[in-house]
Amino acid sequence: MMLWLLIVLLLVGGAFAWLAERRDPNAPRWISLGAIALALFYFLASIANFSSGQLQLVPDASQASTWLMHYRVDWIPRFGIHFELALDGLSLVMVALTLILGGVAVVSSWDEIDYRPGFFHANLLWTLAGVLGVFMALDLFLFFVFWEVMLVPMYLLIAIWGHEQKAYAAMKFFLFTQISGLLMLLAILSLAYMHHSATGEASFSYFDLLGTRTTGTAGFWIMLGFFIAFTVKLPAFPFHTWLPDAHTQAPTAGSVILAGILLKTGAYGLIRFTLPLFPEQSAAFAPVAMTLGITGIIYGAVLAFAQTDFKRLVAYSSVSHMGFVILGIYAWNSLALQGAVMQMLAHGLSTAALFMTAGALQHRLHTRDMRLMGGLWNDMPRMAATAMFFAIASLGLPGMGNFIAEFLVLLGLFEVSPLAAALAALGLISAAIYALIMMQRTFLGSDAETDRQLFDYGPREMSTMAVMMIGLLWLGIYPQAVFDLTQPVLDSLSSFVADAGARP
Amino acid sequence: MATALVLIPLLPMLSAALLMIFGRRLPQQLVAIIGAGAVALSALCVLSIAQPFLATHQALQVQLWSWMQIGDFSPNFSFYVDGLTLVMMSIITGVGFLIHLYSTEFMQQDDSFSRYFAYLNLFIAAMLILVMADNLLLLYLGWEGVGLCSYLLVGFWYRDPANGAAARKAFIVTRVGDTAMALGLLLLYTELGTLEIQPLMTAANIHWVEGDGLAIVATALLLGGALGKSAQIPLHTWLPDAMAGPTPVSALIHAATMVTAGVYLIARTHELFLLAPPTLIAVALIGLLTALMAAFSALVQQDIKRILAYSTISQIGYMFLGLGVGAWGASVFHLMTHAFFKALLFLAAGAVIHCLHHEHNIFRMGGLRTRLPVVFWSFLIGAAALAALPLTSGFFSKDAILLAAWQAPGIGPLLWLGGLLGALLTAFYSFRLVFIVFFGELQTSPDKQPGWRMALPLALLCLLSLAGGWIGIPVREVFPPQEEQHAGFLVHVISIGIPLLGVWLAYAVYISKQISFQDAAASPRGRRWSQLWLAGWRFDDFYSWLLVRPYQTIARFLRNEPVDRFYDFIAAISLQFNHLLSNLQNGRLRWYATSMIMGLILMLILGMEGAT
Amino acid sequence: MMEVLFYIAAFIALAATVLALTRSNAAHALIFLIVSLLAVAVIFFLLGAPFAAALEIVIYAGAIMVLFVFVIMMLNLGEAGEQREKQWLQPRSWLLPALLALILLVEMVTILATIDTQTSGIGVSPKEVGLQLFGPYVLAVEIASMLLLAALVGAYHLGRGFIDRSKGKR
Amino acid sequence: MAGLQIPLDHVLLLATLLFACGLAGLMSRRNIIFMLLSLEVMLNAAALAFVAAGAHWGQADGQVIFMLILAVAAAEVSVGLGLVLQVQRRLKSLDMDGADRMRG
Repeated sequence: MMLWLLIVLLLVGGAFAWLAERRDPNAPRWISLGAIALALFYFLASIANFSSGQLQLVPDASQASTWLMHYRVDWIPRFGIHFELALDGLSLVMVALTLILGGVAVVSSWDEIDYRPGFFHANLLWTLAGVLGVFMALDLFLFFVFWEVMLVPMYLLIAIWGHEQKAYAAMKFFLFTQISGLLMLLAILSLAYMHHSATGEASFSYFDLLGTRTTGTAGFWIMLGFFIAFTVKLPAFPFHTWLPDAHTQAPTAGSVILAGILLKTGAYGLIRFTLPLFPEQSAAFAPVAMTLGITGIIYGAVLAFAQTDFKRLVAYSSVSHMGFVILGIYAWNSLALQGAVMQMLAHGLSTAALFMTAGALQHRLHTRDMRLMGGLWNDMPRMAATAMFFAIASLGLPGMGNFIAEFLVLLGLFEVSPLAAALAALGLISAAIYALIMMQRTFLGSDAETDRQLFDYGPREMSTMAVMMIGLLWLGIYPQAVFDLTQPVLDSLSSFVADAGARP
Repeated sequence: MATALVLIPLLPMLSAALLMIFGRRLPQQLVAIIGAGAVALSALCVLSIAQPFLATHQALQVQLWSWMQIGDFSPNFSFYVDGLTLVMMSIITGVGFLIHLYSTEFMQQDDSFSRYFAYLNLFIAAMLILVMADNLLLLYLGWEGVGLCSYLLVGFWYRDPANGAAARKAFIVTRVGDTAMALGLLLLYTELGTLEIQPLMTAANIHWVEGDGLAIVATALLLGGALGKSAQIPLHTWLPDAMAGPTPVSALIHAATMVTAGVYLIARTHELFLLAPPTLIAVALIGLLTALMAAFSALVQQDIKRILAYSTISQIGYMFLGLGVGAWGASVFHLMTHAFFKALLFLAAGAVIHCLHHEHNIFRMGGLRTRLPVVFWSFLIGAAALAALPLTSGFFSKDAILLAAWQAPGIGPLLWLGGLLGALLTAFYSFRLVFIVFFGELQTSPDKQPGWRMALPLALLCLLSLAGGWIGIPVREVFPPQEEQHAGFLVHVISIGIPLLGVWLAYAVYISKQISFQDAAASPRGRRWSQLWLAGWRFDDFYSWLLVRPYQTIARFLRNEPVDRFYDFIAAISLQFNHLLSNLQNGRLRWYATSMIMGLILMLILGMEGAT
Repeated sequence: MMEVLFYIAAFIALAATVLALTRSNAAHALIFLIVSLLAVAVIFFLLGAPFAAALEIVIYAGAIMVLFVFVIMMLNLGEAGEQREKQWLQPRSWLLPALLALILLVEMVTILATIDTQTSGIGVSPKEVGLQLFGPYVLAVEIASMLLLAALVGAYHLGRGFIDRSKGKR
Repeated sequence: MAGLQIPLDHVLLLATLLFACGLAGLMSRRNIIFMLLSLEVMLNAAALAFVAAGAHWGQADGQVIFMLILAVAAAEVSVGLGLVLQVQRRLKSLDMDGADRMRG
């Protein structure tokens, strides 16, 4: 498969959507849906040829490779920069999630966006293209480029089509991610420089840099650069404050993509880059990272409970859930890592659905304030039932992906630190509190107003919701399909780290 | 047989899914048939399994698929059926079916009929998974699933925010216990390397000796889960509030099945608990304490369902007492009989409520003996069984528990005495209920009579409550053998006599008025105590003070994101800096000249520094 | 004898400059400035640069200052302007500049103090200047001419609107 | 003319004093005409220094630079006075503190 074609498909689709808006405001929607569907189809058709055991590429003969596909051409040979994309099980599931949620996002904003729909969808698709690039790039410079590519259209999505405080939220989002991105760039450059001084060879390639042993304080600072960049995106506790504003102010599709996919790039970066590149430093840093994770879990849950804005509540619940991801990653054993990956997928689906619900509510009620809601079950039973489903999914009810994720993280963590696991488990309780209070304030209770004319979900919304529900149930009841894909990758990563740990 | 086994939880599950998706478009009749029919079929499947099982006493195991497999962690979707499971399955599907049947009439007027049956079927499915699971993770799935259904059904009439609050309370309080239990699972897996129940027990016996610290911690954590689900001190506060749900729900979930899941869990993992004697003592003490505490609370309640709720807490306390003293079989037996008579009581109470325009206050009932004869006899039989009057089912099971307590080493007699006090109170409050509701003056007259769909379950449950004591439960293979119980004649007499004394006391107070508590109740101390009991020993206030209010305060304090103040601070500093710089750029030529000169001076100074 | 002339001229130059810059009436200030320039011309002469002295008088004191005179006349500021100038010349407004200038002065004098004191006064004839000017400095001359041309165009452009308006009053 | 005994540093001192006066004037006067006058004084002081230095070394360069300064001064004054006219026309005042529309 030509991996670049996926990205190009979305980029070109976005351009066409932009151009098409003059002819027919509906055309961009169909074009972007078509582009995503085409990419998804192409992707699935290509990976259908591979079973998870099949290997194509051996970057380092000493270790069995887990890469399924690989594409590499020179870009700036002078500095050893390549256009290098590759796909392994981990990237595969993330790419699949991206494409599915991309489609969901397009559908979710179908009748929400009236102003410049073409440009809107162009930005949407470009963000997705950037995210795909992030999930597949194996050249650190290219990775950084894609990292920025996904940022700018997202900024525009918030700044142009956002709600009341869009300028503030967009600026905050941009500053946080941009500054952290610059830190990462610095870290990448220093790493490449260290590699250069060690080997005399300029390279930004992941495989080359993997071999670079960074030591001492310099290595620690470089690691910290990566860590901050990724945890801002994730977001972890002290860096999360951009997220409630951005999520709340973004249009529905923006929130869906932001929560569903963009946050995962941070987690992906931690798994793919921070820990394998800096095993010793990360091991030393793990207690701090775990503390941040636990703080995030509890802090996010408490703040979610305190919110009156539906979208803010969901946003804080994301902070809480992403705490589990950090814990899973820094526990760094295969149970916890699988849990973290599963959390990425399950949280992507459940939170995207909740943001869609928020968008639908706002579309109908023109408010997100839960104090003005209540008793909506009566008016919109279908919406209420789906919201209930995703609320209980996000509080981690067994049988859905979120539970598998949280349980595995806790299980893996317990082996490392029982105390941390016990503290993180408090998140299960507080998750129940905010999820149920959210349902109570919106759909249950008595009617706040009686003269509402509300229309329930139609087939379009129900079918997207059904996709996500089935996805979550599938993840919860037969998660093995995902584990089979990601297991070899995570095994090789963790064995790499273990090797590095053994070699002082 | 494997097919039947799979069908048992699958049928209610499918029915639930069907009703959730299409329920609102189906006619009520069909919904009732699907909802109750699925459980009936499921019950038949249980029968079809029970028959060969009782012949061979061979535990069944069916593996559906591998749930996940990561390294050594490989829980399956698989079922394990032995005697204990079979008892539970029979109760769940049997009593469950009766309650479904009853509900078809009870809920007739409700416009969310199909939603009700969807939830109820989902509950049955989850509960079946809970008891049939062969590993603790699958058990946990069912465990949380029933919690969810309990939440959904308690808050079924969602328009009243109080119901929603009760439902949330039920879910969150049990979730606290569940989290402890989840930690227990983590500990068990980490230490013993498996979550399959049978291998786990074997591994525990290999790795741990009796009194092992880890065993104590693990069982304590599991006990946490059991306490939450079974509404024992300190996690019992949700159950009285959970009565906000429809009465058949209270009968099914909050009396017969779900709340006994804790008992099931401890019975299921009894080998672990045997390795941790301190936990067992805690189980017994908590059980006794809960039994007494709830019985006292039941004495003064006025809401008919709350009385029954407290009595449920109290009876489960007895089960815990039994578990704590190692009377596994007796506890499970009491679980079963309690399921019969408590379901009967709830259904009868539901019938009263149904026929009296949703009246809950017992002091506005009275004299219903003649107006609702079917209900009266049902209630009377249920109360007799609850009070453990001789020859009723409750008598056999409670007697077995008390005897086991008497024989327990160490604090046994003390537990026995406490249990007797509880029995006295139980007899008193249950007949207080009977006498107030069904005797005396007619307060509110019923406007309808229960139809056959309500009467039939009542009749069958009457039968079970009376004769249930003779059912032998096939748990001998499950639990370690216990020495035959020989207690003194006096002990037997006392345990027979105490409930009778309680009934007589209730009669004397409420019918013949020979004894009056008026003066005692009117005295300040009496009022204080009765207020305390009415408020359920003020556990709610305590938790509100200890947990709820601090949590809300913290949440309110944090609401506006204090972390953001830090970033605001950074932003303010750069803004201030910006103001400063833009003030420098004030457009005045003279100022520019002056600043140039200042720069020049500075440069000269630096230059001279450099020169010297 | 000549030295005395220098000190007298220096004193006049300094005094006239100070007076020029502290006047509130622009025309008066201009007169004082011309005096100062003439005094400097004398110093040039004394320093053996008669050509420079002549240029100082002709161009500086003559042409440039006349420009000022013209502009002052065109603006016709009158009594009100003078009052305002007095108002602006509060100590508050000149204290800081005076201080800064003083500091700079001290610095420059300190630097001067490091230079060896030598006598000056070797005459340089205009011919030498001319040879230099059109020899090594020819490029500078060209640049200066460009500058003057630019100034011419600029001054014309800037002044045109004013002239048009005051002429036509349309 | 030769044989004059004026110490170079005295001439330079005079130039410095004149320069400082001009500077003080530039900074303290708000009237643009006076600012231009101050500039002239400063230019003149610089020219004086050049000429003195040229005389000291017996080189013509000092005077050459003086002439260039003269040219610069002429250009500056012509443009500056043009600006004065514009300022007067637009602001009805010669107050440069009032002409602060380019503030940040």
